[in-house]
Amino acid sequence: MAERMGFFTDTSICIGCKACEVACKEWNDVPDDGFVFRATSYDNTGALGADTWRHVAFIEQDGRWLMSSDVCKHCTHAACLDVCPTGALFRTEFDTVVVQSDVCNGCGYCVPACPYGVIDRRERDGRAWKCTLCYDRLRGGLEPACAKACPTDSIRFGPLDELRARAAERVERLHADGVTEARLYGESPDNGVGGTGAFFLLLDEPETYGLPPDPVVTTRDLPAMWRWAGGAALALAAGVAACFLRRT
Amino acid sequence: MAGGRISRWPLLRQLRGEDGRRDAARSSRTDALRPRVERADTVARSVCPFCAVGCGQLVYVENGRVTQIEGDPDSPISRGRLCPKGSASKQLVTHPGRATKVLYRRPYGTDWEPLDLETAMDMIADRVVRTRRETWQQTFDGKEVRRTLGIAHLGGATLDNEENYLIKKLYTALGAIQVENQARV
Amino acid sequence: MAECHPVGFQWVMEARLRGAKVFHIDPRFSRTSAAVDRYLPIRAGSDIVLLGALINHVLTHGLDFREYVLAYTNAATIINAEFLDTEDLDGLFSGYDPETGRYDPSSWAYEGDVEQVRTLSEGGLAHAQAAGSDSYGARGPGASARPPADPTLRHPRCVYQILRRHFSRYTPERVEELCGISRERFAELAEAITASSGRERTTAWVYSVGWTQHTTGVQFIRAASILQLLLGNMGRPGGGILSLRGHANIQGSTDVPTLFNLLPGYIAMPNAHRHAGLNDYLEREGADTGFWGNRRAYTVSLLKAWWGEAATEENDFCFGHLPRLTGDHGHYATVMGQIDGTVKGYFVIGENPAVGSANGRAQRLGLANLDWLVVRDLTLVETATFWQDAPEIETGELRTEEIGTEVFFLPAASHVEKEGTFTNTQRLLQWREKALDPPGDCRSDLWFFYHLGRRIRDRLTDDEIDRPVRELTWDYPEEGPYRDPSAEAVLREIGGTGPDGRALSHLGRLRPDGSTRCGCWIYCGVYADEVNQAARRRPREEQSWVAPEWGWAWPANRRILYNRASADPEGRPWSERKRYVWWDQARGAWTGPDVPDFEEDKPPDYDPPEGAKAEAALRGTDPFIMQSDGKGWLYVPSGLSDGPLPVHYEPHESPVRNTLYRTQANPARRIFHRPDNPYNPPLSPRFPYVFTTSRLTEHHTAGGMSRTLPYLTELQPEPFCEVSPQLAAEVGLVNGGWATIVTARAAVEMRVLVTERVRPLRLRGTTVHQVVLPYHWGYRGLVTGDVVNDLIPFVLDPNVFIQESKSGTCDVLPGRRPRGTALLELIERYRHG
Amino acid sequence: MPKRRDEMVPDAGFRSYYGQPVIKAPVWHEPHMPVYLYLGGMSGAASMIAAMARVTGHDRLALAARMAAAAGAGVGSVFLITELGRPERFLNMLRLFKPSSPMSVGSWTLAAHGGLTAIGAASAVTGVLPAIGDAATAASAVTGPVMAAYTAVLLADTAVPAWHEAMRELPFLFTGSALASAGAALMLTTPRTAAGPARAVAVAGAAAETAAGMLMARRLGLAGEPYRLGRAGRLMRASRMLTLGGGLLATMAGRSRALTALSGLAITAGALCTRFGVLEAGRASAADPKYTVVPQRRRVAAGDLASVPGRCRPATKP
Repeated sequence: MAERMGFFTDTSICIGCKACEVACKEWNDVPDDGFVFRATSYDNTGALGADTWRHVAFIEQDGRWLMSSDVCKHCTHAACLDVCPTGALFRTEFDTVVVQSDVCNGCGYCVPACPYGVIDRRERDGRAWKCTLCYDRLRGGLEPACAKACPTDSIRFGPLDELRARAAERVERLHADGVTEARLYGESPDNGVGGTGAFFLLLDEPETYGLPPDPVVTTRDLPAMWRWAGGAALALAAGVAACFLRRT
Repeated sequence: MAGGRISRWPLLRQLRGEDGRRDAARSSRTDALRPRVERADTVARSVCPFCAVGCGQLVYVENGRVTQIEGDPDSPISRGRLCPKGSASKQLVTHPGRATKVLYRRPYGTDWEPLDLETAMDMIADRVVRTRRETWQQTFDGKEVRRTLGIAHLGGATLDNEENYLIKKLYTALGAIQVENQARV
Repeated sequence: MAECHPVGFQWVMEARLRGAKVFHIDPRFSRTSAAVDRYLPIRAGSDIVLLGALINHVLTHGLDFREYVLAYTNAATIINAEFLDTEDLDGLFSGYDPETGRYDPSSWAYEGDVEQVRTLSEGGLAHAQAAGSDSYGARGPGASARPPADPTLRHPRCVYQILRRHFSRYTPERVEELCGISRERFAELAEAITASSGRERTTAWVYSVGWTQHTTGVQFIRAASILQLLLGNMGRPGGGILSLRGHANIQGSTDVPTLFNLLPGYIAMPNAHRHAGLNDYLEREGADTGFWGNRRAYTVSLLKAWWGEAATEENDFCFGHLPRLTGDHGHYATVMGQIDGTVKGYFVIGENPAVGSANGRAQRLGLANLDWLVVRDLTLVETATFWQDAPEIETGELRTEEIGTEVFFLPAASHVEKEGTFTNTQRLLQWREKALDPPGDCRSDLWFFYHLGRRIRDRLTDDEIDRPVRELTWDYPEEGPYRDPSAEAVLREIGGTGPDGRALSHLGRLRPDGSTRCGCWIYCGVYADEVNQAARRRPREEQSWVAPEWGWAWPANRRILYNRASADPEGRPWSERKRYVWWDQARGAWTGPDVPDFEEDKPPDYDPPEGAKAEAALRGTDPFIMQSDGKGWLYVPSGLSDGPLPVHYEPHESPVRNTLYRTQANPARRIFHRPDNPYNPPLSPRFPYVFTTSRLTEHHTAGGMSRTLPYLTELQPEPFCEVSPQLAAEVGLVNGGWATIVTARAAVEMRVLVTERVRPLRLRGTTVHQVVLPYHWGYRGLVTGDVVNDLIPFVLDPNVFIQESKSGTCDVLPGRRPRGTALLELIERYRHG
Repeated sequence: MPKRRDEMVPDAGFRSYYGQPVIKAPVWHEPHMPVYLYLGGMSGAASMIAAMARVTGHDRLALAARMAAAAGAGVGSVFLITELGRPERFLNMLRLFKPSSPMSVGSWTLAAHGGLTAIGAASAVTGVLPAIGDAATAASAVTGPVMAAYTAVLLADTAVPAWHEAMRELPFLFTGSALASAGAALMLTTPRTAAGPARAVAVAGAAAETAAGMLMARRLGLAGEPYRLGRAGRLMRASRMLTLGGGLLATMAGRSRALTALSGLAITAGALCTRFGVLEAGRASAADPKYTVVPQRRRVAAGDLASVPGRCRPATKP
């Protein structure tokens, strides 16, 4: 099995050009996301979804203009993959999380399961879509299209361990330069999704970028859920029995 | 083979010990997945047609169709990277809105008409020759000028040097001096 | 740069990571501003105040790189006593004729040159008539190679002292007052650029059309040149003034020009009033010293390339076949000619003036008055369909059935469907391989003009006027199913051939006797050794950081121009950090990672003999080899139409009074008072706001190659204006709503983006609001919108005839614009108050 | 006219990204998904009733319950399949068995339950192989409660705060609702004399549903807000009134066919409102970023960050 591969997106050097969005679409043949002027700075694609697998957020605040290219996090504990009933979503030899479009039947369960709001169902197609970390390219030894195109190398692709080391250095450097607000997001293996395969260097709180501050893989609580449900099922059985036994 | 297909049923593979979230879930299409650029018949080394940075592009062609355009990592200018416009180059050359047929609008016409390319070329040549003769200036203000102000040209700046060269050469020989391009704009 | 040249910007980001400090000076807070150390908002059109103040700062604090300045610039040169500065004439230089609005530049000459200039330039007026400044004739008769000089720099008429006086009024206070940049911020900038200049460090300036599209555009760049020369930043790695050009081959389009005033290689088109025969032309078009002194070789080789055997010594090498100019025949003059009926036929090739050119209404009225129009493009652009859907159809000014223009639309081949070279913004020629044949009727422009030429030649008569076309060399090998002419054969002709018919290796081989042929002398050697040098693609890892074997740069594959200046006068690198090209005493040659932009074996101590010509007349310490004196020109004695030094003038349309001089706007700017080109009055309360046009990363110029593509359109789907919250409050604009922008030319509507990135500028006592208008949309495409260029008038820089797009005045109204005749009434009201 | 900065960007109490949701709202459509929830629950409870009725000799009721269970499972499957983006691929649900996916567990359960109830119903109608029919019905007494309860896990096992946080009460709300639905359906389809136990089931279910709903609203706090506001709030309130009213009416209907029918219809409508309301609350909960961000931010502020104890990371080496 290959090494775990991932993305480190350093938003402190993102220039918001959106090459990642376009390169992704060209390679993966993703349809356009509609032509809507949103009046939200320079962001007119809004959010990640079935038709936008890389999304550049623009945040204007107090003399700064933050830009950040968001993408599927390829979680260690991926809720979408856990809940997928068909096995369309699976974990690859690169430890990335990919939807097999030839398997997906569009049940839609992965959509609300994702704590980051990444995966979505393309309604005119019926299936769920998201970033594959260019699985086909990886199998040919190529880097993902977005990382390759990125003019400033804000999007870095590589073995996750190397990326984590590089990210730690980068944060240290920024802190030394007085950019104390720099922080990593998602890289910790101890977080609620067991660490993400695509992680970020942010310059503000995650929610400013539309990211959840402390996401949890919903299936963490699955045993508890089944226990409560089991209780309820037994209660149902008991209730029915009681109704009959009372009468007879 | 039906037997093979049944034995590939992920549930059975699960029972054989494969991980239901990993290998057991894989389809045969997934197993066969490769980057499509590997199937390309030819790869042309090109240059991005948008701005003047001059980023290197690799153009992959398979069965007579462009299947991918991406950055050329060998380029000392761009190191394989492209901006959003450069990244949209495949769409630029393959999108359905591209015009591929000659169109003709006759004077006072209200709609386009189809026209054969050869005929169009002859008609244009006729008009150049006629207008040039009709508007020829041998002298101006007492000075010999040998020119026509009746024919003008405006070119974009995405034309090749070789094209610009023939354009300037032909017009200058014809005496057409109002030859301009985007650099003035 | 991040906004419009993102991939080039990777090097700026990398420099920043290595400790470079980056400033961004722009009226508009763009993506570039977000990625630099310091963003300085500036009022559009006030750049000379800032640059002048930086020059003043350098001069008054003695921060210039004195050794460089003394050796490599004309700082010590003495100017003749007739010259009067704007200091003396309150905003005018000597030689101004208020009647014609033109300068006679002869009084600007070096000491001792005045008489010669006067004889050869006929007062310089004819030169000024034809955008002479971007041809080598820019220098007019040039200047002496060894003018009188005072190396102590104390002579009151030496350039250094003139500069000191001229720029003394450009102070930080004026910067605050006219640019809107505070004194603290100015001090920070001044400190940074001077600290990062000298032996060990260099500073680079980067500009785009934000500097060129002004009525003082050329002087903006001149001001930067003065600053960079004073700081010793020219000809050195990490220095220079880099123009970032916006189109894949816009550099090539001026090198191999489709421009009215130029022949290939910046050779001037002959002018009927100034030039009789070839000798007269060559005598008047420049000095005999410096590399332009070889212009006979360049010109004759061009004429031989075009007319081959027909061009002989006896017939002036067919110099008489060249048509003659009699003034401005530029793009805007052409459009006015269309409206006035003199221009009958128009070829528009990969261009879209109906959307992309200033005063779009005039452009379209011009198109509607043609006999015939040929449009070639990838898609049906607005210029091809104006007769169907121009805004003037909606207002009733034009009716389809009444437009007599015959229109031919021919689909073009894309960049992957043909081969050829682009010249990038660094003068680098890169050959594109052809990937596949074009679809349907699509053909390359090479195919089109070659076959059009063939057909025209088939229709020729024996008439004398047909002789230049008849005798033209027009026989290129044909290839492929469509009989494409060989692009490599054309490139080989451009690169030049010698007496033996073999490709020339170097421009030094060009001869004035007709034995060599060369279509563009600066490209000479691009086919050296019969190899397409532009097609070289040695991977970057396999060669030095200068990468000399990737493509081919003109001239002679030199990557940094004037790189002799990267060494000190003795030929030693200024510092180890900044070594680039230096004199190798042992080899007796210049060496370094780049090709020396100098005669390879000319030693630093070379002193020209009396009467030497061309490059031989320049010393071994003269790095600026295209100049007649080999010096970097702090002061331009001849060649410019609006003065030897930069002066701040307000834009033609400005809400601000010029407080530096009584002269409000550039006195030599080109204005056209015509009903189809009305101007907003200066300082008019009817047009209280400043607008500047801009581009977005997601789109390309007038949008023909971007708003037709879903992947780019979705990223920026509608035209919008950027306004500050303060202006939004003042006018009543709502984020996401609509605004109407009005000038005397047009009223256009766009969506509103209220953003704090746009900041009102506090000038002394007043506030100036700026509106930023990306201009990529038109009335066709996947999304449509009003044409921003409709707002802009014809008003031009007097040197290069480029329009003032980057600074105009307007009014802003909330909501959408009226439709139909109501729109015309609204504009009419604004025109007449 | 908005002029101030805070009017340009929607205010959400924290710096959200233009007020946009952090998570995706469920894409499931109406009426497919809520109707399936209703039918599946009803079928599950009905199969239990069928088994009990058979055991206790309520044969008329048993017949009706078998029919209801089979119909609920059958029709519910149709709704479920048409809800799929690619209905023709519904069999892919049985590619794997994934314990981590409630929908996979549910699919296998539905497959088993649908089969068992169909056999039970077919046998009862045709009189063929009664022993097998009885066995199937008995077996469906095992699948039935799972059918009724698993859908609660289905919803709770998402990132939707209003669902996930309700993981304790949702199963009871759903099983209660299932009981009420089945009871009401059987009240409507069985002669009054034979429907006694059904009426009792309906009343008990209505009571359980109401109690679970109220408990949920009380405990959830902010996460429960979507159940109170907007369309979801209206649906949930309607559900409570209809269920409670229907339940009370059932106890008082006595011999009146009309009142019995009315009560059955009211309980059915109430159950449907619950299902529609829960889906709608989920959507509202996903649409407003505050439901996602505020609790997470509280955890961050308290230094009590989420983690995944006890779950091993996926192997990176063979």
